[in-house]
Amino acid sequence: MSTCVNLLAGTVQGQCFQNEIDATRNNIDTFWLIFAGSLVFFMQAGFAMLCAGCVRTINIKNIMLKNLLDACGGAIGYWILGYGFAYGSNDNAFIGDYNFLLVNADGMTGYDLSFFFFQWAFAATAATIVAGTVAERCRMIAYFIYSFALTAFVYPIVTRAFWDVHGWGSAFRSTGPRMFDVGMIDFAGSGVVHLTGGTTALVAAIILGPRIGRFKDEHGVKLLHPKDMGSHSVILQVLGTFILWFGWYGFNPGSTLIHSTPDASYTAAICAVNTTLSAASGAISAFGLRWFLSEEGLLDITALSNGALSGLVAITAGCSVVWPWAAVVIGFTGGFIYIGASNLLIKLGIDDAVDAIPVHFANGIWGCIAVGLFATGTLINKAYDAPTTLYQGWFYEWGNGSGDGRLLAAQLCGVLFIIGWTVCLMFPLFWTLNQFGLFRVSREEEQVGLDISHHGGAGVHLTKPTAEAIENHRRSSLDKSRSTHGQ
Amino acid sequence: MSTCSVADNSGDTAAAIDCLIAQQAKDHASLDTFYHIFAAALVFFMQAGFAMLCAGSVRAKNAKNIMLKNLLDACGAALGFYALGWGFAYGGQDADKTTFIGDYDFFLHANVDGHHAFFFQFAFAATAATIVAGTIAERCSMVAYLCYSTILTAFTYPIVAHAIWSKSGFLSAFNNDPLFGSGVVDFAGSGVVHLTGGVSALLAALVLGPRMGRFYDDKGEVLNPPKEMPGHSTALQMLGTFILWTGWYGFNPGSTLGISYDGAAEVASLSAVTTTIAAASGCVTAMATRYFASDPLARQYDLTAAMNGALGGLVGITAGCSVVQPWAAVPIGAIAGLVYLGASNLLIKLRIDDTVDAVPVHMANGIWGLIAVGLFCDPELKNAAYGSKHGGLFYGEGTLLGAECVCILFIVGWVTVVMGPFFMMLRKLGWFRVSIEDELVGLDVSKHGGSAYELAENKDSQKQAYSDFIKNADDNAL
Amino acid sequence: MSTCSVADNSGDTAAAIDCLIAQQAKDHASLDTFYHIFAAALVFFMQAGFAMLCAGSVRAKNAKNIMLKNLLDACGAALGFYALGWGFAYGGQDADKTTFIGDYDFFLHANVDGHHAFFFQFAFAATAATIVAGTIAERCSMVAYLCYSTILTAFTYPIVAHAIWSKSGFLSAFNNDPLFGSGVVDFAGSGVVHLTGGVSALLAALVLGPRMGRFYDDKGEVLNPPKEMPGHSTALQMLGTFILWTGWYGFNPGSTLGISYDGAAEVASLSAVTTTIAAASGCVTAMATRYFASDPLARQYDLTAAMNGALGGLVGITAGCSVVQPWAAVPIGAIAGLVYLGASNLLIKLRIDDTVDAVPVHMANGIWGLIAVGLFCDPELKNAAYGSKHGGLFYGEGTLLGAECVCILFIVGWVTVVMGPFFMMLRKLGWFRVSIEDELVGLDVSKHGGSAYELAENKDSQKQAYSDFIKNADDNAL
Repeated sequence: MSTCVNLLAGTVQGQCFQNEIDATRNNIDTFWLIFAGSLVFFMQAGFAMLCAGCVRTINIKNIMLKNLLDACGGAIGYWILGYGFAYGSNDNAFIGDYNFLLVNADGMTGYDLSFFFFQWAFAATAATIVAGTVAERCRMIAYFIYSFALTAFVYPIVTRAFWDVHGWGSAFRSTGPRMFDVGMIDFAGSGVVHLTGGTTALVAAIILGPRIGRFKDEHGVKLLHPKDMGSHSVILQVLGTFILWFGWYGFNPGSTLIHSTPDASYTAAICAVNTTLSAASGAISAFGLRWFLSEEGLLDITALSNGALSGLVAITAGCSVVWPWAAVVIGFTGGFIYIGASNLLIKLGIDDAVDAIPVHFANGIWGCIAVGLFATGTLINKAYDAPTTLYQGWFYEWGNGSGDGRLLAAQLCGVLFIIGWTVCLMFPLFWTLNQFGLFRVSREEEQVGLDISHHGGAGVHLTKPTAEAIENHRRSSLDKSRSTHGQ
Repeated sequence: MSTCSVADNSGDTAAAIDCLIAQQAKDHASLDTFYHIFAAALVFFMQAGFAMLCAGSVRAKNAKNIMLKNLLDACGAALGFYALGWGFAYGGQDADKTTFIGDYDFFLHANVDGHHAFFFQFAFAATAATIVAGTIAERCSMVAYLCYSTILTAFTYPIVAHAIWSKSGFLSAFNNDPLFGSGVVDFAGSGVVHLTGGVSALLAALVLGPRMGRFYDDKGEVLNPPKEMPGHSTALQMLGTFILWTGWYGFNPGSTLGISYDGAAEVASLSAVTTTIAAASGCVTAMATRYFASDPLARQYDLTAAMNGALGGLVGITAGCSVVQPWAAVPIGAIAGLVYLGASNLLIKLRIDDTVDAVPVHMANGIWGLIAVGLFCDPELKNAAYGSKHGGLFYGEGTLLGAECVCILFIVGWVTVVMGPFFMMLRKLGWFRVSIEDELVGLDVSKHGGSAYELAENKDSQKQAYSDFIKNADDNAL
Repeated sequence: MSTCSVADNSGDTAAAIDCLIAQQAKDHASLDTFYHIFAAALVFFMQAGFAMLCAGSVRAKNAKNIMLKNLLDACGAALGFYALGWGFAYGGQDADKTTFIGDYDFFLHANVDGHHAFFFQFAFAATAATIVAGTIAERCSMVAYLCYSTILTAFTYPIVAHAIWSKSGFLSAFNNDPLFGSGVVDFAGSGVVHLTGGVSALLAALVLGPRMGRFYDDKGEVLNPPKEMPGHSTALQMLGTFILWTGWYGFNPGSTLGISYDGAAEVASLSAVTTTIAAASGCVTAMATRYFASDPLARQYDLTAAMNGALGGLVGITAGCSVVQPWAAVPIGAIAGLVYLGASNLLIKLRIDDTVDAVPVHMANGIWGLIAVGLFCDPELKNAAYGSKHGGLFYGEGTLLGAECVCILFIVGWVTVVMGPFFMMLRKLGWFRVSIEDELVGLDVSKHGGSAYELAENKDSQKQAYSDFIKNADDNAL
């Protein structure tokens, strides 16, 4: 109910209306974050199903428990430390130091609280990327330690750098000079979320080593063709892919963070369109390339679904600043990159149970670079507070005849920082864990499967009544109903 | 933030008020965009629902194949609708003209109506395309499916959408000179989406023929009764049904295409309620009827009937969700459940093989949905949703029913004319159906490198492994 | 669009301003309706979560049966709540009166409060009904379940909702003369929804008795330890858990019943945050406790504990999500995890068989959730959410705790008085439990025409088929 009606002076009344309108906008923005945050959280279900579908039946309980726990551990780690490091408001360009444990919740507006919720959902996504790669062999305790470290410290520093208004590399920076005068444009986190998670996955996979029997036989002799370990259920994998794609409509459009200005709502809409087109193109290109490369004309559903995810990761950085045609190009290339990176990993003997490295690491890099090529000034102006000097993607600058590569340079520096920072912290962590024997399960446990060794038994029980039992049952119930009818 | 105070406008009250009005208009646009994104995301999620429903309904040996088709048609729909479909359907629409096809904004080059509208409409096109996947599962070749889904989303469906939903459509209620003065009421697409998909599915099933062993044995003799080919996982079917139902809350209420204009909120919430009630009625009726119609000595509660009954109810209410009273949703849903059962039995009589019963659900109930509008439409509610009063037959008016019938004829005719010859051609070329060997062994093995599942091989060996493991662990601990 | 400008109002500034104010009120209504639809769709999606959770938790031979129950109670709830429940719960509410039951707006004939409110409340009623399905799975007959779920949603639950959430409720905090001056704080329904469902589940489990072979062997001797009957698919359980958790973001934040009024956004955001933190704490505590309590030589990370711990945390925070500080969500969730474990063990001690542990999760944590409000409620936050200041025990006030305890007693008492005799009657009539033969062979075979799964039985035969296939293909190629 508006209270502006009884005020007397026209000026006061104008102000009163203004306040009402601002309040409504704030409400829309809060709602927007709750909506988008819920969708992003639902991606946890997507990751869980994707991983459960990709691993062998003997390990599904284990992988899903990890998925659930990193959502929980992520929530706690991010609440205790991460949020304060990432968005605690001091002027430090590198790290925040305020509002740990949300101690200042009293001073937070509703919008701030939903912002925390939204950011937590992102942190949990970054953490969960690794679960799939190290599936079937990583110890639970190592996974705990790692996911806490990632959400509480490693990831928050990256978000501070590229998303906070104080961050040294951020295109949002308002408190100091931007990197190369532009700052890195990573709208929804190809770099911040996916590259961080993907780099961690890569480091973990290298230190952890491949699953037993993947590249070498029992005697340690290298296999001519790496063994396909088999996956529990392709259906769960596709379900996971669809849920992730769906969740991405919170991830990308939601990253506008507000929705009540015309620019923000326009940006959100174009994010949704670009997300769709890039996913579709990535799926088709990866699927087509895999078909083309295989000798027997294989129609590979794994390539199709991972291709879609690759397209999604690749467009995440640029969804707000490229035109739809560019989204098609970015996604299409993303599909190729996925196939290339996946084959390369196998060549290098790095074992990734769900292909998370090609999807999130390789396409995370590509997504950041693609912004440096395809970002258009019109859209940058809408998505970002008008930069002092506008620099567009390299193709546009080239078209203008200037060939200015500042944005591309900023993107590359951002990529290098994320990789460097993550490796510097995660490599020692994983290496130490490995030295103390905390990283990998024992050989026996791995062979028998983690569900039996750690979780009290198999995750699937599909025993059906025997044919004989069914026949007996049919006879007896028939007799019974006959006799009742006879009465 | 903004600058509407009288002081900011140098004391000019009228200017301050205009400034406030402009702000309100912006807020409306933001809110409507948000609403589009919310609804479209839910509708897109229905793709997951269709995939799970189909996966659960086919035999295990074809699970990968059907999932692949579901995922691929979402991708194909995105690209096809982006390139051509959107332009054909909504390009250059104008309420003063009547055109058969749009011709503007291909590849979104002109960004007509904003990207949110495209996003929402793409999700609908993808739904129409995916309806067919289930019907022709287990025997259709991948190439044929790809060709089909591209044509449907890029051409066939957009023409239907243009006719009924675009302002320039010759059946559209949004045109300034609508058919019979009322135009066709198909609020969220019983006709545009479900009937279009359903007719395509029927044609494809006719041309493609039944699965091997379904109606005829090895020697070509008619089987009586036909062989049941139960789906491999009811859990996935149920998951699919629930996801679809949830997605329908974007499909129907979202079809207001906005929430901020006068009356939109009422229309949207009414749609949510009628959707709920119709689905529930359809489920209960279909299951109860199937139960009482079955052999009294061995009565069965049939899950498939329950699930498809609910979906039938949803399809049936889709056209009229915004223009009927909540009570009317009960008969609409209940009859939809019966229509589903009748059509399903009829198909079996006619030996048309529909793996997931998509034809009874989407085609038969698509038709029923349109007719139901002509019967139950409340003039007041139509006024709220469409801005003009026309009632259904039960409110004493017949015009609307006439328009709905024309709409049915148009959709069935148009889709048959385009898709019929196309499927025949595919068949002539030998592209439509997989080989007999492939079909028998299952498409997953023959086309997709192996089965969809790698389940625990052997329970006994697993138990052995476990006891060995426990023994070792004990030894180590000692 | 807008006709508020001074010119449109023939120069009358006051009229222009009134017009703007009216427009603003409409905008708020649109936004709130949208918020309702969003939240209700998420809450409805929880039906899919319950279905998957239950399906995964039962043995394969009963999967179809339990899912059918889940689908039917959604349908039954829609029809029952439409016909009677909504009227009993919210019909003719008035903050100046105190009534025990509503008596208006049956069949939505008067459309009180708008359709969006009904849609949202229906989703809650369906949730309350579906809680019971899991507990009595694998042995309850379909007829009994149908009767039960209709009674619950049409009568039992509405009375509880009326008492606590309607303005006329005798426990309601929205009444002008609330109990103890504060009324009961049950923001999103730890009590109204979960305790109601949980008590019904407990009563049903008591009357129905355990599954065959769970606590007693063939000869009626007590088994020690009781026989584990593990669910058939952990993947489905986990999917269900995640869907439920997601749906809870409609359940808790959505219970502001709007986002446009002053402070609603704060309340909704706080609810989302506390919901998250409590779920996480519950999961970690339950799993860690189970881990350290297990045999040191064979420590197990128990998925069921982790999943139910998270759900326990969610139920525990539901009552207080809007009135506790984020830090308080940690102890509330953590204790909820322990409450779940304790109650689960207690049930086994008492030989009460709960297939999915719904009683510990929903009943025990429903009680804990209400008590937790009485302990941790922050007066400032309660003021923001309810418009009056009352603190929990830790803020030095005891009134609210008293009110919460009265609420617990009322819900437990009321549900027992209505449902207890009802279940006893069903049992006397022999309608409650399926026959021994049916239970042993599994309900899918006996009631639903066959197993829920048809997976390829034998890998070897499949491999054989594949090699035959390849050979044939080669031959054909030659």
